[in-house]
Amino acid sequence: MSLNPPDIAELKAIVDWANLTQDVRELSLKFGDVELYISRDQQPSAAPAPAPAAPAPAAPAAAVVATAPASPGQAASAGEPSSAAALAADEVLVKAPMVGIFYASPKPGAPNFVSVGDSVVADSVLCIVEVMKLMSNIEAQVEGTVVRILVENEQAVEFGQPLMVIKRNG
Amino acid sequence: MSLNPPDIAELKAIVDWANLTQDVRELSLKFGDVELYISRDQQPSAAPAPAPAAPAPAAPAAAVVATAPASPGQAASAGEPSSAAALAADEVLVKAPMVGIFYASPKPGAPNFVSVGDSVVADSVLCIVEVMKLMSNIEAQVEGTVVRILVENEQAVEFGQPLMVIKRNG
Amino acid sequence: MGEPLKSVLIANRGEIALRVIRACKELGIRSVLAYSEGDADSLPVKLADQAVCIGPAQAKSSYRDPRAVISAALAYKVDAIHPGYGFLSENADFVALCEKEQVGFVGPSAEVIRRMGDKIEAKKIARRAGVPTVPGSIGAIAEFSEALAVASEVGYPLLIKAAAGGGGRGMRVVETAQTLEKDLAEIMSEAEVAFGDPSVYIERYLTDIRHIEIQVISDGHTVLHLGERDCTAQRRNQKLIEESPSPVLDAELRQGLAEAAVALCKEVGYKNAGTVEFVFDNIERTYYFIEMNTRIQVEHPVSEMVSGIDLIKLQLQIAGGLPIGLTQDDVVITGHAIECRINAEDPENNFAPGPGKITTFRAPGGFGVRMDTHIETGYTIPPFYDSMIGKLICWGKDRDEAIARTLRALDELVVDGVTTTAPFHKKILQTQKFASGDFNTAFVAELLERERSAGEPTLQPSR
Amino acid sequence: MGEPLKSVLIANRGEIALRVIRACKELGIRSVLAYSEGDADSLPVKLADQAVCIGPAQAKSSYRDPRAVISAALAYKVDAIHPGYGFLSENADFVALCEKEQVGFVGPSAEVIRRMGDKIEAKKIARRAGVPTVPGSIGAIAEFSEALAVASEVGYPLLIKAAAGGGGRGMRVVETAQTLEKDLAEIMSEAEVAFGDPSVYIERYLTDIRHIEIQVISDGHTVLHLGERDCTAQRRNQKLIEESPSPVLDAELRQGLAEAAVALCKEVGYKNAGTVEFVFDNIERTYYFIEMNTRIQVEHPVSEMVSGIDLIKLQLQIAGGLPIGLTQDDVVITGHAIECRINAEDPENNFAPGPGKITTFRAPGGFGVRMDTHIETGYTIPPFYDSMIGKLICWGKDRDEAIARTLRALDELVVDGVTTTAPFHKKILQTQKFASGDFNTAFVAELLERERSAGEPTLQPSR
Repeated sequence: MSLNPPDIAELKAIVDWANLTQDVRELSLKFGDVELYISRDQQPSAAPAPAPAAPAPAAPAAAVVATAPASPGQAASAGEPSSAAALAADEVLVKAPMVGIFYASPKPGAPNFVSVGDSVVADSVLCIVEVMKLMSNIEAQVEGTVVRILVENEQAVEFGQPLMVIKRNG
Repeated sequence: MSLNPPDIAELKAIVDWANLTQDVRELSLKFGDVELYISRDQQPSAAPAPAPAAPAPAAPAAAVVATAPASPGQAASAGEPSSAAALAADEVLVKAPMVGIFYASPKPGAPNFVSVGDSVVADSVLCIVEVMKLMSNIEAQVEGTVVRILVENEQAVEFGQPLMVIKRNG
Repeated sequence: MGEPLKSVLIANRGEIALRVIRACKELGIRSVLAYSEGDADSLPVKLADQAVCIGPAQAKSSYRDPRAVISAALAYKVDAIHPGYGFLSENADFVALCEKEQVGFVGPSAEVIRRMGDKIEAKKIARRAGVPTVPGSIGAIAEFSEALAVASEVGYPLLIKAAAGGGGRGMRVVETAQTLEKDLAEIMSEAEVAFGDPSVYIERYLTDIRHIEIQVISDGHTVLHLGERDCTAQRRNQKLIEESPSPVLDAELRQGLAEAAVALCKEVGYKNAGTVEFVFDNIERTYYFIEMNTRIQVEHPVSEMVSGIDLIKLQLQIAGGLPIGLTQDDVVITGHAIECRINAEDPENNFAPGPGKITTFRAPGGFGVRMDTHIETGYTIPPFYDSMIGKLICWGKDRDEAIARTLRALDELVVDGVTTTAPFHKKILQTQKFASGDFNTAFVAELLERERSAGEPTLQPSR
Repeated sequence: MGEPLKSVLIANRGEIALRVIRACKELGIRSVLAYSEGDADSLPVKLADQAVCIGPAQAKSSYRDPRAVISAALAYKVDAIHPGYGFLSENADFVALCEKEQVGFVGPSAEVIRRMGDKIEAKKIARRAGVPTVPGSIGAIAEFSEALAVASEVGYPLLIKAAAGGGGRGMRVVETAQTLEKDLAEIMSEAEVAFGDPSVYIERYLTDIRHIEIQVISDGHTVLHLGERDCTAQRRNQKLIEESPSPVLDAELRQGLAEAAVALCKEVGYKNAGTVEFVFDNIERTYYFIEMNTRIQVEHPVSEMVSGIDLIKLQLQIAGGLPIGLTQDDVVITGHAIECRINAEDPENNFAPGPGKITTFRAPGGFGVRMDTHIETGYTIPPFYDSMIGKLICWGKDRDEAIARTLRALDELVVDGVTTTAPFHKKILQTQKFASGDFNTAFVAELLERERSAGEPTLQPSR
């Protein structure tokens, strides 16, 4: 754990992380004279809002706030690492609507519904989540390109878990 | 408990109170844009230092800091109420140097060593504190006038308990 | 199966989720907590080996959703589901689904849950097992002549209830034989008019009663009892204080109750921890079976404290198909235990629940004191679930010591930021009536009423 | 006296002060805490019925000052003083002063404390009571011929210690008879030169030993024992983990130890709770009396948890002149208990004590878990006193369950802001050697040494 003040990239990563998670509503971080405050709407939205706080340039010297760098890690859901991926402004997160098993393809051996780089439209099926043999198709809901797939085939996924990232067209 | 910002008299009373107690080293109080900070030396001194913080004029409106007004009361020693009396700048507190019994007079029926209004010099005996039949004379150590006697004859007193207030000549 | 469980999905929240996690840890079982979004910051989520979000805060889409729970169990590959109490713990359909999906369930079979959950069926089973039930009709009676015959046998005072009624509607107490025919005719015709069904239940009306229950545990072959719990201190049928042993039983009654409970379990082929509930008639000094709870109960620690037996561990052991490994002689009741259910409710305001943030929590401690709770400093009580924030259980060498210790522990307990029932528990425990042990289910209501009519504040201001 | 104490001055701090306050509250005794300025913000000050500052933080002018303590007792008019452990608890002069001032003392008489505090006198009393002591000389021997005769009787290996030496100086282990005369002559002449006194003590040198002690309680007439505690897991003669029962005793040895302890108490006319300490020779499977502690001990909860007997309450009862009211048959040892002393020390840094502010404290909870501690969130450990911040005591139906529960509880314990020995306790409890029960007093040192030589970090990073 670094005790130096965070640089601009680290602050950006924290903002991205806060955007990606579902359980962070507010985050405040003070590091010497660098202050970061993030507040989000209640509704977990797939479309990320622009980062509301622009970090000030890192100060040359700063009193160490010992707990600050640890906060994001502690606040993270105990259940599932939210992957290190940061979400850009035009990226949409696809989440599991129920706890179950993730399937990348319609049946074993068949090609995957989508791969990274594939273009999708709103009703493109991205994957299946199985709940007690009931197979639910998960659709893209936006038009764009699959940029990241965050889970493995046949992996257990919890309610709200990020499955894929889609970069919207436009 | 009042939720209005303190006025100048109340702030003064808090400073006085902090001066009177033995267990307050630092006290900080923020009430909207009124900020009060007091810091004292380690050595419990019978001679009060001038109040180190001059309170700013009370602001017209201020966010309520809910815990602030309660703080002085909570910080008070569990053992002994420090009496409501505030100490003026030229007043000296005489404290019990040991746990024991306070005697106002040299023996039962005899006149008290001192009464309120009496003038004392440095070696005037003010009272006796008895520890297991050993009678210790408590002397004034300053020249002045007895202005308050804070304990009753034959009362148990704990270590450091305020016994009398003497107003210094000058 | 016949081998220890290796992993368990805990489909519950709060203190009971924590209780099961602790038992799993001590047994080396992987604990997977199924939690809702409303509990993401809770202590059980922090302490479980793994935590899986199964749905939103609303219980019907998470803790009460059989598909969400079973899906989590299948996806995360656990050996069995521990349901705790409440939620799905006595839901026969859920258990049938577990059986269909071949997911283990820490509890009895769906069939046993269904049979014991049906009040009339349970009463029939009890009678077959030779267990006394409240004198009265077994089922609903639609014929006036039959109803008259049953009523005449039951004795006075008796209670007539419209079978299609409920919530206090269509009920009448009959004090003497003189008014029986008239009352019966009237209530049946009223029921016909109001509900389109004249059927009634008839049973002895008991006025001076205690609530006494027997803790049982069975592996399907060996049925043991862990003595009784006395839950007479209730408010509006909600248990407030439970204790063991009961202050009113003698050895013979105690033995009779325990044997009745064991006979019932044997009759139905019971397997799991369970509670057989009785009313105890103070006047006749006799007892009647009321119902059976086919799950672990809130107040199980009371029996653990006097027996030294860890009921949750035994549940898990039995669910793995292992035998209990104890005989009735191994169960020795020592001393006395009292439990207070601490709720985030305001006794001054008709016990209105008050969720909120706990600014400071300090658990009481020391010898004989156990506080089962999921709260901690900084925890926000979510508004979605019940108001119980913990259980204080104190053991003493005898009832007097248990009461003194409970009072001492209640004094130490600090829950700042929300209003709790802790001061109300102190009030009850300090009454001469509670100390004497001589009270009935009306005691708490009478205490509240006396204070109201005396114009006294219910409680002194206190933290 | 012969009537219950009404008020007690507690002349101690930390968890033991809180322990005594709790016992007083449960007995309806007014608790007056004598505290130093260093403890003004401590939990015992908050929880005592009354708190009296008796002096500055430095213990010699407060907790260790007989006049300050007795003066407080007289001024605040209490019936008796409870000394806790440490400080004035075994100070015969202090107790004599209490007797002179007619202030009650929760403990034995000054005379008994003085006699049992004198190692040679205590050994003589033990021999008179028929209690085995480590073979060797009773007192110092100045004559070479006498020393030679005693040494020849003691057996090998034996230890020669210069009477005027100490701290490891002037000691020699003699392995065989061949070198005895030479070693003895040398060490006596060295002692003559170094200390001006050739006198030596001679005793059997025991290498493979356990520390086992018997808890006793006596009202001056009835002497009871509460079984043994095994305190073999030590580091530099500091107890780390205590348990009861001992994993190595059979029924016969257990009975022998208990009877020896009771005989010793009867011989000296003991009154109060006390501990009779023995070394247990693993090789010969025999035991020798070492010393008696004439006070309550840190590890007393271990015996409370397996016996259900509240030792502090019994101390207070006896100090009021009341009889114990129990017989030996009433003392039933059930299950197994383990205590871990949690210190604010850094195991990675040679156990250096680290006072500081506790930013978060979370006590472990649940069935069978007791944490006796005065710490809380926001508490600052003062630098003036010892580093123990609490004791975790866990009960289980057997040793395996007690170990599993202790590990589970240690996992739950959170003490943020300071470094504690909790992870080190986990490490010890997880060793196969501790689980087997087959170890001796060198076990902890060997564990530390093995890790050092393997170049491993002593501990994984952990909270």
